[in-house]
Amino acid sequence: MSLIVGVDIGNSTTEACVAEVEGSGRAYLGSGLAATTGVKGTVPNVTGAARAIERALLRAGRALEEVDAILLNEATPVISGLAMETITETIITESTMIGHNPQTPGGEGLGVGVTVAFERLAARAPGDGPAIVVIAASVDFEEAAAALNAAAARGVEVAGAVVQRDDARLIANRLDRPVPIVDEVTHVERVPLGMAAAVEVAGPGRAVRTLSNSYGLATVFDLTPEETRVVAPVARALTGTRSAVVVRTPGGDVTDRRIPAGTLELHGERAKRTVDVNGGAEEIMAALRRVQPLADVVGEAGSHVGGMLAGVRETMADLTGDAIGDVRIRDVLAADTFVPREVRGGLAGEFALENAVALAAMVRTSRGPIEQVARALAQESGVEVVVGGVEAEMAVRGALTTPGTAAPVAVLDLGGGSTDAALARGEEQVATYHAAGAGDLVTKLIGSELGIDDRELAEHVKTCPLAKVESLFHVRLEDGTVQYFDAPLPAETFARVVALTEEGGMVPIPTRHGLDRIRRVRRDAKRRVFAVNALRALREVAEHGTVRGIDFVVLIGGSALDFEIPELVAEALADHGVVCGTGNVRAVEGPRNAVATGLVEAWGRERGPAAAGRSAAPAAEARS
Amino acid sequence: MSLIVGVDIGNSTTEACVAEVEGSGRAYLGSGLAATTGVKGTVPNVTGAARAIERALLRAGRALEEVDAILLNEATPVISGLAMETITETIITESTMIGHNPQTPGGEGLGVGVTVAFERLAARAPGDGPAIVVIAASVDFEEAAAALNAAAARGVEVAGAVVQRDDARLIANRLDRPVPIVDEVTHVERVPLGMAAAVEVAGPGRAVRTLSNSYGLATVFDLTPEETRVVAPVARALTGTRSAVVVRTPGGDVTDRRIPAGTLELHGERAKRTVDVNGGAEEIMAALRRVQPLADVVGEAGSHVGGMLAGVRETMADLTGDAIGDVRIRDVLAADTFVPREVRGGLAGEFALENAVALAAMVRTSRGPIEQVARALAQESGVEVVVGGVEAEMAVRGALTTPGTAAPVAVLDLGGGSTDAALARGEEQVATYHAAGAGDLVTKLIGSELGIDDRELAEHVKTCPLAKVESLFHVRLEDGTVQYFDAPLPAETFARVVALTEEGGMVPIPTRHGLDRIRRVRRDAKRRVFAVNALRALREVAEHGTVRGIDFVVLIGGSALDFEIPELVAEALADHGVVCGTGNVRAVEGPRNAVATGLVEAWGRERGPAAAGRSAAPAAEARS
Amino acid sequence: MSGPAVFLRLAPGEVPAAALRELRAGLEEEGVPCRVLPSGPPAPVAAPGAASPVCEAPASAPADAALLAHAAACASPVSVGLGLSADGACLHLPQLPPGAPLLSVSLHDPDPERLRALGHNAARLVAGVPLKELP
Amino acid sequence: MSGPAVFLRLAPGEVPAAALRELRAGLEEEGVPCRVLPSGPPAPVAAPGAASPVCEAPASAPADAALLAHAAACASPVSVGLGLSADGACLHLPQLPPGAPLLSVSLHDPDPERLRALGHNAARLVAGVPLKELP
Ligand SMILES: Nc1ncnc2c1ncn2[C@@H]1O[C@H](COP(=O)(O)OP(=O)(O)O)[C@@H](O)[C@H]1O
Ligand SMILES: Nc1ncnc2c1ncn2[C@@H]1O[C@H](COP(=O)(O)OP(=O)(O)O)[C@@H](O)[C@H]1O
Ligand SMILES: [Mg+2]
Ligand SMILES: [Mg+2]
Repeated sequence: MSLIVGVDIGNSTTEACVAEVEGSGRAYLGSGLAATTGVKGTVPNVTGAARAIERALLRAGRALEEVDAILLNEATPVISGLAMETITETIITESTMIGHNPQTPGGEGLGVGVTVAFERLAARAPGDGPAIVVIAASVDFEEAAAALNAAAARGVEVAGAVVQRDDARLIANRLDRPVPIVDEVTHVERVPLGMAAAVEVAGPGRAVRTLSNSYGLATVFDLTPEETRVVAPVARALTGTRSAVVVRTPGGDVTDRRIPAGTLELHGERAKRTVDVNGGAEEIMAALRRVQPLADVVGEAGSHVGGMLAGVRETMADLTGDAIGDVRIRDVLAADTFVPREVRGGLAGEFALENAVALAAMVRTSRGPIEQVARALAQESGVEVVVGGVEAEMAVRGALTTPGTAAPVAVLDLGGGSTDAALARGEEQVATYHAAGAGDLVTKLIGSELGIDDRELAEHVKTCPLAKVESLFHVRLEDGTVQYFDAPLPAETFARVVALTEEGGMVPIPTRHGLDRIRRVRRDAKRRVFAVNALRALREVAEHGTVRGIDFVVLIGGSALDFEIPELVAEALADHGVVCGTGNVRAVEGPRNAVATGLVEAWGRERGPAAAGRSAAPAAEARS
Repeated sequence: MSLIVGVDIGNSTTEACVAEVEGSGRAYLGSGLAATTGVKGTVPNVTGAARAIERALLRAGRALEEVDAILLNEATPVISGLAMETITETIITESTMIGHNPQTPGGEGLGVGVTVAFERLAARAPGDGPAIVVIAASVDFEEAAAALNAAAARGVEVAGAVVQRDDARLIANRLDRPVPIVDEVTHVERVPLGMAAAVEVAGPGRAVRTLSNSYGLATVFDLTPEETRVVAPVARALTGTRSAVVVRTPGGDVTDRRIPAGTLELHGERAKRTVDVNGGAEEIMAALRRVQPLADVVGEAGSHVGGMLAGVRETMADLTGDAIGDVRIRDVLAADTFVPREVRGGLAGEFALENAVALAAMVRTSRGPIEQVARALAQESGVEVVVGGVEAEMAVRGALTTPGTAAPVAVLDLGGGSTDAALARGEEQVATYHAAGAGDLVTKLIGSELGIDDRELAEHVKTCPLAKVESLFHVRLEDGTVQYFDAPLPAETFARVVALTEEGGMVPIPTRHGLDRIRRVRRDAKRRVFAVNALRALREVAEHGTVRGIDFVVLIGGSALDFEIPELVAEALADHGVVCGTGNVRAVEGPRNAVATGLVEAWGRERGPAAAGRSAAPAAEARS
Repeated sequence: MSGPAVFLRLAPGEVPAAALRELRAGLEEEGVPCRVLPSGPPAPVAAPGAASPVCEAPASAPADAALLAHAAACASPVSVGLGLSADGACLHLPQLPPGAPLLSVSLHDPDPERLRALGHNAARLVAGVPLKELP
Repeated sequence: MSGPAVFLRLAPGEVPAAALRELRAGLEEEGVPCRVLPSGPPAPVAAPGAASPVCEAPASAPADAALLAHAAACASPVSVGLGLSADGACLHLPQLPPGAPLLSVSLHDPDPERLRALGHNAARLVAGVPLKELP
């Protein structure tokens, strides 16, 4: 009887399992895990490995001295990278419109006139035409209302107002004849004066109809067809807002500028294609499909994507000692996304959703200093370390300990940096494919689309259920359930959507969006990465590239712990007649511990490269 | 100077406008509208026409006696039809699962055992294995809890319960050792007894992880791989539910049966294609594109779609006196949708979203008894009636009274039954196309997807802003604004989503979905019909089929009054570089009155068929 | 009790135990606490003219389920109240006229299902869930 | 007043008019009514032991903005209260300990922006909108 420990060093997580092995019998005693230390496949991994082993032994109720051998997977390094390019930019020129949609505009209706500074209102004569009064923060609301009423009494028509402070209703409520008022205009000093302007405020819950219609603008400003065409983007930008201001400046407009985002050179084994990042994910992935199998990818110098690709290349070169020129990028995944960005030239902090393209890339090598890792681990632990087991084969073996599974089975490892597929075709062969893009890309997409820079917060949004803080004493969860609290919740969470962490914490999400929208962003990001990559990876390993030929798919890896990802992958595969579910390694581990278990399963059994494991013994006394 | 009234008889609405005409000058005095009476282009239209004229004259401050001529558009009849086929059906056989997701399940966790009737619990022995107790409504909750506790005290393991009444928490709260309990099981008498079963209840806001995982089911019921494959649809059906029950019956499963929905024969002028309705909208529309130009469509006898197509054919034949065989269906639009349907074999009133295909069809003819209508109207009014003006040309003329527009301009008439495009190419020609599918199809899709049979309610959901009744004294609108009420709102609106009607009413929407979901269904239906048909129709009238060549598009018609449809159409056209906006006929009418105005604009002006209007004088005295 | 709770006032005299049980069961199943106040004159809730007049205490202890419910609603931290007398059970809110409760169930031909549903609805007003139809 | 309203209690003595103006302006801009209660002893809200003990009236009229706010919150139909004294302004809820209001603004170096924001926040608690950060 030997006491064996299997260790799987992953990109993010290192896992271990402990078993008593006798002949072909295995009695599993416990498992443990720890964060991977350093880049997977390098000597710094030893720290994390030792920690994982310690935890597994603790669960097993055994000591390190009793261990006969530690089995290590080949752990070929995989470097993943991630970058994003914003490809559009919204610019308002000449302060021609205000579309920040403040929460409490005043009045209702459409007012058309000429912009007049508040200070000049008293000097305005009745025959001068209707005025849109521009009121800075220095003016108190009562003073403002009094002045507007006085002007009206004098016969000066006041058609609307643009106000810096959050005072629209305070002013409108005091007017003899209420007019539409847009407030919270931060840079009111930039509103062009002496020009034709229109202010429109819709009723509660409604949106403007005139300023968001090109022909409405034409009617209001008496535009020629040519001028109407020029002003059309303003109408588009104001669609769906409850209030809006348009100023007829000579050359002002709103543009959605395309930001040149550089090109990608996709080098296939037989063909090459250059594609514009601006073309979007569909175009990039279509080009990728045409040059498959991929040999390398190069980005344009100076672009974010180019920098990222150069970076992963460099990290791998450092690792393996290869020349940078010999490092090959083996897969990329592009995803369309959008980022809320402040509009350039905005008068009131307007935000626009700019288009962006996210790119995940992956570099791997078949060589790596794994023997060094084995030696260092043997040294550290005093136990013989055997390197063996092609990771994919071990994953398949471990996954097959899930009840209800039998070969042939495909295993999808949903990790942090890559999505890996392994398909055991017959006795000897395991076809594998590593697709760029996994949990980290999902987190990135969620963060960018919600305007969250904090990666940890984005990770919370990805992994935690959401709730709306309805009062300081209760929240409503995604499914409508209500949870009550005795002590008041923090004031900054009030009326916000929060992520409910496993520790019972409540993290507010600083976004304007409601719960349903955040939920949709979350699920959509998971779909765009994992449903896409599950199919991509399975196609690469399936016989004839036909996913339908695969009967069973088992999901393992950290991202298979996610409360939504497995169902989204299963949904995508259902159309192909595939039974897909989350693994349950040894009927108790769920999707974790597959490779570590596989190593132990394969130990001592004649089967391909696994049995021929390379051994590293500790420099000290031989173990008996 | 002549006083002229232009009358446009539409499918749903009849509009009129009154103007003083002198030479090429026109002074517009007023407009009015009324519901169209009878099928467009037939004598019963006279009632509605007279009403619309009366209202326009009232606004104009003139009397019928002063009118010199009534201009009528050619009003070629268009019959629209609409039908839906449900193409999937979910069936649970052998009562093998319960997935209705009740609101207040009890306990938490996974319980596995054998189903035992409550009455048999007392006779159960400790060695008999864990039990899932099935409790009918006749058992009071205190009695149930006492019996479960007594059994446990005796050494009988109770692993979970399935309960008919809404009593899960009442029972769980009284158990010494709480177990997962699923309640509100209406047909508890159908739960198979003496079989292996599992009950799983997740924590608040979470979903089951084991029973929604094929391999989880395999673990729980010790299934072979073959059995696992068979049980996979059960796992899929239970995805996302907070609680679930699975009973291991010999042959039980859940199937998504495809309901054979019949075929469509698409007859093009040069080709013919038969397509399965089950293939879905994409397949049907793809086949349609391949056989264009369309000559006729025939549905399969006995199917809903076939019946509808036969029906519109018959109605048109009656109208024109043509033989049924000579009537041609000129356009169809298919849209994928889904319908909540009660699951067959469900134990607790489970609902599933079944796939469906909606089909809109359109029949038109160039002949019609419009002269009869003119004579009858002349008779009724005592005024000379002149029929003239190809509708499309009149629409273009009227639309061109919108500020900011100039020829060449394309006009999109978004109506109730059809979406019509007209493009004035040069002086003489107006290319037109009528696409099936418009406002009525949108209403149909909204109704089916929300499970609303009441057409009027569906129309409210389409046209009114939504709000959530948060308390009996306030509602929260779609945009987050709150509205307060002095008197309490009706109890049946509490916590429901309501549609806010123009008259200030509040119509509750009887659906489980939240406001965001209902909003998305609403917008999605509008997009699926009008964004699609705007492009389809414009492609047909555009030179070389290139929409990009069109500079300006003006939207008219009842559906252009919708608060969302114009923006969704403009969004779809923006990618083609087209300026698109809602018309503002004569700078005052918005998208209404285009054709009526066009008739008046064209009157007496030499221009194609318009000038040659056919006149019908009243049988009585000639007018001076 | 500082957390959310529906308050329930009983009329003086014999407590209709079966009805009370059903009301409380409905609230318990929904997961909302219910606090039963002893019968007897309700505490004065406000002096005249000082605060919300709707919650002025009546001069004597009412036996009427509607008035009991109204007083309970005024006292409840979530402003939802139930009242139970020999004649019936009522569900109330402070803003309603005391004599016009939101929902009532008569006890003259006591229907445990209706009473249970009334309990559910009291809780659902608190939890923001659409109300059950009284069977 | 039967509709929703934030209640505002003033301390006895001279009213800090400028501060009161800012508080009321914040509520008005948000569209939530504010009812100013006269200074003087607050009406007893409950007799001991009968109802929610959190809203027991203090024996005498407090001059403390926090206590004033708490009493106002207990009386308000939407359970949100403001208190204003010469020293400061507080925003309160009935469930909080009277001495620990949700938000406070000192009047010692009066900042009209902060007072205005406090008014906004009182209204936002009622309207269910995230609170403004006090500048
Ligand atoms: N409970 C969880 N829910 C959702 N995602 C998780 C959870 N735990 C880990 N992850 C995700 O798993 C990924 C890491 O997967 P893992 O298999 O540990 O990586 P690797 O195989 O690369 O070491 C990360 O993206 C992380 O967000
Ligand atoms: N205010 C409105 N908002 C949204 N849709 C509207 C409105 N008024 C009418 N409609 C829609 O317009 C359609 C009828 O359009 P209309 O132009 O009157 O028809 P037609 O030209 O066929 O007579 C119907 O589908 C109706 O729902
Ligand atoms: Mg404001
Ligand atoms: Mg229940």
